[in-house]
Amino acid sequence: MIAGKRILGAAVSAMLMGSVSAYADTIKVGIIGPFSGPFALQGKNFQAGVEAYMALNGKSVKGHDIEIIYRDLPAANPAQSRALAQELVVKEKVQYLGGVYFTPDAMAITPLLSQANTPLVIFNAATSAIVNTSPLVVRTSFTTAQTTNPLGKIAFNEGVKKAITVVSDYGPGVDAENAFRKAFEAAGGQVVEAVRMPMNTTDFSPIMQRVRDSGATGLFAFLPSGPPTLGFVKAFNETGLKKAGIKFYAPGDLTQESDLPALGEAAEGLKTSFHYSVAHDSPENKKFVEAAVKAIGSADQLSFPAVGAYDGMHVIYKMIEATDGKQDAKKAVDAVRGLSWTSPRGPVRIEPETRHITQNIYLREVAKDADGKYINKEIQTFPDQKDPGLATQ
Amino acid sequence: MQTILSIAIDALAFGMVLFIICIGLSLTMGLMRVVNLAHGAFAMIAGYIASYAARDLGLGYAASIFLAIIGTIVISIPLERFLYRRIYGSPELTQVLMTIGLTFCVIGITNYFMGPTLKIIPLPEALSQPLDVGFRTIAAHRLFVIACGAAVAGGLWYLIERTTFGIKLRATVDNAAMSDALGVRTQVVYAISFAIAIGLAALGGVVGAEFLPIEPYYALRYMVTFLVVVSVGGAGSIPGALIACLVLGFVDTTGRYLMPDFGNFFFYAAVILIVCLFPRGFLGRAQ
Amino acid sequence: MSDLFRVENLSKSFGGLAVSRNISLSMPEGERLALIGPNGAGKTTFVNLVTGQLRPSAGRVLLNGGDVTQLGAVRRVRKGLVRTFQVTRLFSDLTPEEHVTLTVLQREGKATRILSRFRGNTHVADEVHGILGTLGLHEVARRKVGQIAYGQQRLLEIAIALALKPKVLLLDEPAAGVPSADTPRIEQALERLPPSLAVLMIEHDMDLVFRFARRVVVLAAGEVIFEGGPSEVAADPKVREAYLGNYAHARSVA
Amino acid sequence: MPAASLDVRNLSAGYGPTLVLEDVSFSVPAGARLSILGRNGMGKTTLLSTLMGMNRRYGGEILVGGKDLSPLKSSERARRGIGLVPQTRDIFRSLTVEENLIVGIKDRPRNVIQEAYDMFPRLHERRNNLGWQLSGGEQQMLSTARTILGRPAVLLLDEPLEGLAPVICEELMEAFTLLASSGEMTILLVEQRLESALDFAETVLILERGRIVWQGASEALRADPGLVEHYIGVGSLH
Amino acid sequence: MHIMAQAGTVSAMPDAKSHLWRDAAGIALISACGAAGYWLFPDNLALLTRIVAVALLVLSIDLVVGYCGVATLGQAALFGAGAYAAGIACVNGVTEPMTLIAIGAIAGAAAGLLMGGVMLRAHGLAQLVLSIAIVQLFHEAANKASAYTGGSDGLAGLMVSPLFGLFEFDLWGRTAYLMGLVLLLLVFIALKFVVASPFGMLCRGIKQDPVRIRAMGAFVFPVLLKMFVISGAVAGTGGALAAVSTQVVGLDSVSFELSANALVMLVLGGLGTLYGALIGTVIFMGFEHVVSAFNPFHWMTMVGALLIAVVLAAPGGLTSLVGKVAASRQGKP
Repeated sequence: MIAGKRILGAAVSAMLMGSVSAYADTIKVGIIGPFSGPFALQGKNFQAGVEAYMALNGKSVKGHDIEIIYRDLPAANPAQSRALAQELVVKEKVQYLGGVYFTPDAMAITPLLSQANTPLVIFNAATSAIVNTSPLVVRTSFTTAQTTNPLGKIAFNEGVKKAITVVSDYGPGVDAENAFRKAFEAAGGQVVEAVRMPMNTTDFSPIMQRVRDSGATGLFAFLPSGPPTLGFVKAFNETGLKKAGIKFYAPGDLTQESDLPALGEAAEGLKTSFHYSVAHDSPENKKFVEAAVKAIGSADQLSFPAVGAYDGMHVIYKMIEATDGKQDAKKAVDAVRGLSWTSPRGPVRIEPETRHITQNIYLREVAKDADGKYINKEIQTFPDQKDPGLATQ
Repeated sequence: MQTILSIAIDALAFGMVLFIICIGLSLTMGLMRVVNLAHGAFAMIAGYIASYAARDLGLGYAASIFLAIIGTIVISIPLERFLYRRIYGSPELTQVLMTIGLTFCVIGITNYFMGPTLKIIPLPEALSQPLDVGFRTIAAHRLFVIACGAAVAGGLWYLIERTTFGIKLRATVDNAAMSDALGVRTQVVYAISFAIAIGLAALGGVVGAEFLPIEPYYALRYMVTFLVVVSVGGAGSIPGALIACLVLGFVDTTGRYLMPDFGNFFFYAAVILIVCLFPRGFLGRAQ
Repeated sequence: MSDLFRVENLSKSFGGLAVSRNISLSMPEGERLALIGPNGAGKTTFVNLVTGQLRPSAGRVLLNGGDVTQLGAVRRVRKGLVRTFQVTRLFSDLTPEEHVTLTVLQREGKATRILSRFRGNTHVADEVHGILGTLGLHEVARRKVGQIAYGQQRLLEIAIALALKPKVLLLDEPAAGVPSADTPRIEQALERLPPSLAVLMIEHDMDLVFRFARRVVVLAAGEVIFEGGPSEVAADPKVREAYLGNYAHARSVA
Repeated sequence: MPAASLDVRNLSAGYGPTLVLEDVSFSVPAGARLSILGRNGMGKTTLLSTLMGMNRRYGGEILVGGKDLSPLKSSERARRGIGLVPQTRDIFRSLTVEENLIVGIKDRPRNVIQEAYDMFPRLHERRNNLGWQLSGGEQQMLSTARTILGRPAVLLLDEPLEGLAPVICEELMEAFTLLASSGEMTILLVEQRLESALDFAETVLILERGRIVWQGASEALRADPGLVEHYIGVGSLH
Repeated sequence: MHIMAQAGTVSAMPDAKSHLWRDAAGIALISACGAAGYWLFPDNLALLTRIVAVALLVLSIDLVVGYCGVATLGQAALFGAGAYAAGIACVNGVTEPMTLIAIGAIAGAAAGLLMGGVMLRAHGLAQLVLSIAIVQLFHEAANKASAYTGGSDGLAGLMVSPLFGLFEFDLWGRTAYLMGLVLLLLVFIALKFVVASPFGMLCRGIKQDPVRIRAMGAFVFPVLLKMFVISGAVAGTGGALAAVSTQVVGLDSVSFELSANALVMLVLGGLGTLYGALIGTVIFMGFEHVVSAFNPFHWMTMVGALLIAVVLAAPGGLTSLVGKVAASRQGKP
């Protein structure tokens, strides 16, 4: 009876594990992202970044083949996130976890990491505190505070004394509001009103009316990238705020490249701060864009999550190199503390302490390039920006 | 005062977009007793067709709208014949299951063929300009949408209240068995009504694209809003739907202006209040 | 002795159309009363008014001397005023046994219990089988109602009513739609009703009415046009007119 | 459409598990009048609605002018010549009088509704009132006029006089007689009032518990009060 | 009692004892499936635990939809109430897992009382809309009260003590799964008793014809409200299980989407049998898991196709298919 069970168990586990890991030396990397549903485009960018990196740097490290396993997590859902991560670790035997678009999903995974002996490289989730929840987390994206921070000063220097902040009412929105207020008031300005809009807002005219009534001369806005940004920018123009000369600042989520064809001339001249522009002028970026566009299929769809994934893969490759294929999460993470390299976005470094990426933040302006296509044109660089959200903790 | 006027005109525009899209759903739910959760999917399909027509075929705005409406109706015909006819008269939850399944399929297929990015339908020059109306500037497009909504309301009113078809339709809704006994081909009436409902969804999807941008997830994203609006108005009633859209549009808009932090509270509290006060919707037909 | 059940000047109109006018009647214990009248005379409306499904525009309903006009349908049932339905209202996927058990449990105030088994109580089961047996339903006791014959469904309607131990029973066309072969079973069931029960029956089958009733009330156009013994009813000119000739008292109300 | 003959053969029908009509057969020649008698609940209404196709038919055929209409839906039967004025009148409560009439005209031009106004001037007075605002008599006029406007070859009238004031009854019966004598329609009348029924039709059919128990000339029935008592009356005491 | 019956109809007469046997067999089958899941998919226990938690939610919907005929698209409000109550209690120092589950159940029941109190004022479509409005308000409230709930970032950092002081909630999720499975079985058995009680029968009656129930002398509203409370307790248990096993609570647990998905699972499985709820959940989530792993990008089409196929093939849900097969077997001697 017991023997029978064992045989059954062995047969089943052999079936489940597949034939690969038994003899070939393949290192598996599990990537969790929104590959379907409302955020499918961002997930697609994850995939494009990963594939671009592997196309440019080979599919093996030190003779170890890399295999990527994608798992779909269409919307923020921590329970499912945890289930997927656990399945990737336990069943698929991945040595590295990557991806993760939403903060709560990352929060659900981090408690597993030390037991799983698996590092998690976050390609996007942008709340500062994630890296504090486990020493095995490394982040190659950005935090909202990091990208927002320079805008306070820029706004004040451009003559805005009174500003209104308008953000989507959820974690990153609140982070952005706080970061801007802090920087703006430190520079000497005054935030006259702070508006938090429900996530599902589709008509922004009443908000714009409120902006107008507030008497502010500058508007700071944060909306997650996606369909509503279009309505927001259009409402800004159509209600005459643009004409009235009110200055509009936002982190780059608002003008992600994949939305620009739709935003079009409505967004022209809009100034945003961000860590990456697809139009960044560097040889590294040219190579990256070419490879990533090939992977994603259309130049219009390429956007910032791809570079997070691309650099995330760089970190994972370095980790594999350091551990030589052995599963040792601590060693892997230690190997990338302080790692610096030239990313498509510019020079970057993994802070040894926080394991968050330090990078340039650019002020960009939506403009037409030589082909008449709208791009985020970099006009000013703020080098070596750490995450101010973490600095304060 | 200016602010009130200003809010009112925004509320009107937003309400009209909801109205154009939802009135079709209201007709299918109230007149044909089909809870068609895939209604938004048809609006989305129309948006894609219009975007393709305008951007890739270079057609004008009006031609794109026309093509989108026709195209969506053409797509809906086989669906009506092979899927919807199976669920006429089924329990509501079975209808929900089927139409959600259909919505998933439409989303998946759209994502596959059209990609996940936003699609825009370029507006003609005349509509894309901000217009100064004295106390504020307003996008000409918003006035166009209001006009469309009014035209739809008026056109439908005329169709349903004044034409023989409308009289037959109302008779069928009032008492289908008796209409049949008087020689009204109720199946044909239903098929035409379904096509009209889909056509209106298509029109709403296209002219409302400035408010509800076209992307694959559109079909699910606004499903709840549509369902709520229709129920509040009372399924099957044109004036009911109009009142619901304007009232909810107004509550939503002013709520977002006055207390943006609690915008959703306002909206859903209003919904609960209205539903408790008018359990059949503002002007609903008795079940 | 005061009447067990009494209706005083009951009236009801829908949007200007009077469907019941000034109906008064009373029933002592053990009464067997038949209410007849042509279609549209307002018989079912009368039952609905008496049992609380409809609110009267005017008038009173008294049970055991107490005014129940303001009570809802449920409370009237609990006071012993019970009806059957003209078109059977049964739960198609439950069995007759389940119907009657539920009713008995309800009567005993045990129907909302969660921590007891539906079939756990033997004395309830005995009573249920007693009732089903009286009505000749024991053969189909455990078949789903949707699968039993219509005549048996009508009998089940009566069984449910009896399980409530009513004081006053209103039977709304107990034999309607029942194939003629099955009518004797219904008649038998009616004969066996508890003697103290006051029964008001609406029925079109005159044979049944004449065999059952000791008193007949005829309703036409919402008002009582005759009240008396069965032997007199056929002879009454107004009744004959209502049924056979041009009933001239009928009128419409705009 | 001129009047057509009606032949009903072995018709059985009912609701759900209940058989209400069993094996009913009869014929009415084109342009003739037939009264159907029987006490309440004996299947008269079911017979008419089964002819119209509004009920489940378990078996049998319905021939109008020799053509079998039984496989058709009621809308097609209506278009091929059957018209019903139901006992419950079934006017469209949310439609105006005029709109109710428009539904009935089938594909004829709208101005033919004048025919209905000629028949019942009262309807003209109330043409803009909604259905539910009408009195019982007006509803009956409307229901009747609505069906007649469709020019049925076979007209089925289900207790048209029920609950109506005598004046209106007279008016209606006059209208029916006029219609019948014009020979444009074959008319079946279900009526509880014996006198009216016998006056109206030359032949009579009595239904009891879903079956035809008597069929014959009106005069024969009139001559036999016992028969009347037995089948229709309040009843002799057994 | 002696039943005179023809041979052919005996099998159509369920007996009290055969009911019990059938339920015992059903519960044994569920336990066996649960155990088989544990042995066959030792690496997917987190998914299986999630299925168990959602199955509790779907069961709770079955109570109100399948047994009472009250349509709801807002049941996640009760699930989320349980999840957040357990989560907040845990963050504030209550770490014993069974206590947390109990807290979740109580919170769910309280939310059920509130929701029932509002929803039962309306009928049909209006009722459905009320349920949507309520779940949206719960969602909004959870988002706003970020000090307690963590808002959109989720309530993280739940440190749950080992179960009975012995079994850790670890990476492999064995403890969580087995605890969830036992909970599910207990709840299922309890619900079998509930639906087999006079109260359960009364609910089934109300679903079919409230007028008849009133004519039997029973009030309708308090009965339905009571079922809402029970349903809330079940949903709250599911929510608390999700919170304990994942150690994080997200806004998705009070979302319309979760409610709608759960309702879809129930309709897929079939209403009003309790088994349908389990079958629907397992089939839907299992299918979704397999196709989304197979093709993370376009699996939605396949799920949609599954739903359409089920409506076309088995409009009464998958359990009705079992009934049909059984009936056709019986038809053939």
